[in-house]
Amino acid sequence: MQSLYVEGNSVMHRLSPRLKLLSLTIFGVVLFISGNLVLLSITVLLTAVLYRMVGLPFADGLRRLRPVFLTIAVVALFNLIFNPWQEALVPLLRLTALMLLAATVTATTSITEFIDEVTALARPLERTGWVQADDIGLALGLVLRFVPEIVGRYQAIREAHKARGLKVRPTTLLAPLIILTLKDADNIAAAIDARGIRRHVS
Amino acid sequence: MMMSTRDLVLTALFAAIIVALGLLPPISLGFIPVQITAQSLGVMMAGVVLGARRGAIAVLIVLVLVAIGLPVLSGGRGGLAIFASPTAGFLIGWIFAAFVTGYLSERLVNHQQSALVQTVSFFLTAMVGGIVVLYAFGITYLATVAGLGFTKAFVGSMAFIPGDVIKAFVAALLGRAVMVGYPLLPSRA
Amino acid sequence: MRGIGLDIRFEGAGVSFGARVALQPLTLGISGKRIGVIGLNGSGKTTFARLINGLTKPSVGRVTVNGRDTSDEKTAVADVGFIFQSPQNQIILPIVKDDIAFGLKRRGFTKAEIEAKVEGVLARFGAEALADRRAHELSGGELQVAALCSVLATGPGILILDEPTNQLDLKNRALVEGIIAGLPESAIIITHDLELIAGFERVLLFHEGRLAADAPAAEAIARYKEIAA
Amino acid sequence: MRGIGLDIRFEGAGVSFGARVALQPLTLGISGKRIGVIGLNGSGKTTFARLINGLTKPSVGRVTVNGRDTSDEKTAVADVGFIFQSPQNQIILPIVKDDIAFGLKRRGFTKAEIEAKVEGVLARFGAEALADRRAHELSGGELQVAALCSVLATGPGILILDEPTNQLDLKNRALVEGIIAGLPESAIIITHDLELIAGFERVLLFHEGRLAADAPAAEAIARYKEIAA
Ligand SMILES: Nc1ncnc2c1ncn2[C@@H]1O[C@H](COP(=O)(O)OP(=O)(O)OP(=O)(O)O)[C@@H](O)[C@H]1O
Ligand SMILES: Nc1ncnc2c1ncn2[C@@H]1O[C@H](COP(=O)(O)OP(=O)(O)OP(=O)(O)O)[C@@H](O)[C@H]1O
Ligand SMILES: O=C(O)CCCC[C@@H]1SC[C@@H]2NC(=O)N[C@@H]21
Ligand SMILES: [Mg+2]
Ligand SMILES: [Mg+2]
Repeated sequence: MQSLYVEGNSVMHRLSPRLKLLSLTIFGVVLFISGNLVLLSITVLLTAVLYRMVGLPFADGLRRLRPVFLTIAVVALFNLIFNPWQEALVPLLRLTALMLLAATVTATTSITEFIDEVTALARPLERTGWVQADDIGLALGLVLRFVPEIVGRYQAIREAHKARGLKVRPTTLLAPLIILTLKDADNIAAAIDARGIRRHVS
Repeated sequence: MMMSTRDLVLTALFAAIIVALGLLPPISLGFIPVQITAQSLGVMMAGVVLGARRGAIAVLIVLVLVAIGLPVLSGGRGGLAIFASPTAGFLIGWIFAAFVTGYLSERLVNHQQSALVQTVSFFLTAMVGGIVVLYAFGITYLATVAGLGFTKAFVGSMAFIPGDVIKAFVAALLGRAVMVGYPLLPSRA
Repeated sequence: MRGIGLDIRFEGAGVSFGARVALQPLTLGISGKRIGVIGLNGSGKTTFARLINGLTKPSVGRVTVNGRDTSDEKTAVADVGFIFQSPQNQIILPIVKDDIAFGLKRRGFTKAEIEAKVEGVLARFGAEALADRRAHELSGGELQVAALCSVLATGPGILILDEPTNQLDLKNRALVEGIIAGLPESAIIITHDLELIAGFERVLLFHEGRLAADAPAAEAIARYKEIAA
Repeated sequence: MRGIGLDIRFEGAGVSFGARVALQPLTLGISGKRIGVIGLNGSGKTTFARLINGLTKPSVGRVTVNGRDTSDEKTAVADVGFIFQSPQNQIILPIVKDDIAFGLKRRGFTKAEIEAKVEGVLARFGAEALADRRAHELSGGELQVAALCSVLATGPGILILDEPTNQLDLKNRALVEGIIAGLPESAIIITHDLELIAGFERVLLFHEGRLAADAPAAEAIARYKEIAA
């Protein structure tokens, strides 16, 4: 699975992940305070410049934004039909600016940095006794490892249908897929415990 | 109430199932900026199979993967920018959808019931969690943050109902099959 | 058809996945009651077997079963029963007897006929006790038997078994060996367990996607040991 | 600790799951370099092994490793490395070298120390090429080696291998056999592949949850064959 991180050494790359995430959150809130069109336009321009600095080739940069931008644009079109144009433009500008800054943070922060950050954020929660911060990295790693395995098993079960001349239906396909996968979970959990990876949990 | 290793693995596995369902291409409706996706079936399944707490955590893991820039949503989408899209309300709602579906399943369904009662109950829980609760989040966000207004957001979202009813049905059959075939699942309250 | 087997022909049939050649083009006829298939991991054994029931289509050439091209079939060839390398992936429904019945339902039998067939095939292996068991609780040997029942219930003319003695103890291995010896159906057996095919008159040895030997067991096994050394 | 093994004692230790007795109470001391464990499917071999590292707690009696009761440990015993019956379930992270490093991170080593350890253990098996491979793409033999590396990296005093030659071809089987022979660590090997333990001085035979023999290989195997007949 290819992450959306882009290697580079821009200002945004060098900022600490914590600062970036914090700024993004504050930015998301502040954006909704003002409905001033000029102010919002300038914000979009600034975030666009920031996104350009990431170092993605222009076309790639656009291609990444397309799915999200399309949905934002569709909303704006709707608004345009039913509302005065100013009311359509405000959410368009807001969400576009947010999208640009978010995409910039994503492109300049590696998966490892993110996981370390999420782990650090969860560390204080350990005192509640509900989470173990290190489990976050473990859980994310497990997901990435399971996806290809589930896809492989899905194919195996499809073929089992075919080999027996049966039609492939979602229900008869999903049931064995989930049951077999759950069964694996027990073995994998035992393997994790056997390697003493989560020392302090019983 | 620290999670056991087994629970941790179960939630990760279901998160992986939701990600894998994203490999099916999404269908765009055109008239509403939200696509039809098989991943919301995974959300209902997580609730029905894992129950409230673990189901919600499985969905949360998927959203963390999105946030850290992995293309795990249908159509290979990901990254923080997703949370700026008009569909973000549905995404956040997924957590509560799985939780409510799971919560109701834990209370409504047990091993003593007949197959029909189990299946129908699972269907109802998936409808309440995966449709009523989920749409409340999705529509509110569309209406306010995306500025679409309640009426349009509501009417537009009705386009998903047929698909989502089918998903609830599939989730119900699955929940029942897992109950028969994998009784090792921890007993529910 | 039962007991006679089928007339299987490979006519220059080969398989590539992208740039990787899994099976070099091969011309070969298969008939007879017992055929063994051996070779290193990744040598092309499973690919060869999958061509026969049409699960994999040849990239070049063609494979026919009783004169019909397997590429023309929409689904797998009905006359060829296939036991997969991992039988746990093969059981589709959670309860054994439901799984056996499942393959029959779609073939238009009545309820009574299906019940009779399910009981019949279980009785054939003395495995009546498995009927109501949960598939995921079965031991390796029991799984293998359940998978065999599900496949044989539909009455295929030939059976392909991909590593049927995996993970089995001496007793279950002997059971499966006995089952194979007693099958009236023709069978193709892929295995790393060389004793299982030691007496066979015809054993195919694959090496790096090529048919490296087509000979009686002793000769093919000797060649295999050279290759593995 | 390495190369000496541990002092393992079973003191009337038995395991039941509900009404089903998986292992009858057993009193036994284990030391020495190589111990084989054989028996039918379901005879209690895996349960016996899981008692040693505390993955399963005894229902009666106790098991101690170097004098410490395994029931007191919150998680598995660190000094006991365990290779599971299905190695594909054992690799936890997607990339081999990350998986090996993972077990070390939580033990408080520095980044540099971890890197050195990962390289060291891969080099030990001449498996440097595996470092960057994706776990799900590995062949059976490679998986087995990767699982071994992950476990040995943490430096256990004794290693338990549950059916390590499953699904391997002659060549990969020889590889694993060679690795076992060369381990400086003590090892307990559970297997249906009797040749693998043929030379061992001590082999435990389980039957229906009971220790049926504790003898040199030839004797234990002979008893096993009687039981399986
Ligand atoms: N779907 C696929 N895509 C890409 N490569 C494949 C695919 N299926 C098989 N191969 C490759 O083709 C070659 C032959 O595979 P095959 O499964 O036939 O081997 P095998 O002899 O059955 O091995 P084993 O003893 O391990 O079961 C291998 O190199 C394998 O990696
Ligand atoms: N968690 C469990 N719950 C219920 N029964 C169990 C559990 N684990 C093992 N058993 C039962 O305990 C008995 C011994 O199992 P064990 O796994 O130790 O056998 P084994 O000798 O390793 O068999 P195999 O050769 O098939 O691996 C079996 O009857 C098994 O079904
Ligand atoms: O961005 C995404 O991929 C997720 C959007 C959420 C889609 C919602 S979930 C409920 C409803 N049913 C669907 O099929 N799609 C929407
Ligand atoms: Mg194969
Ligand atoms: Mg075992």
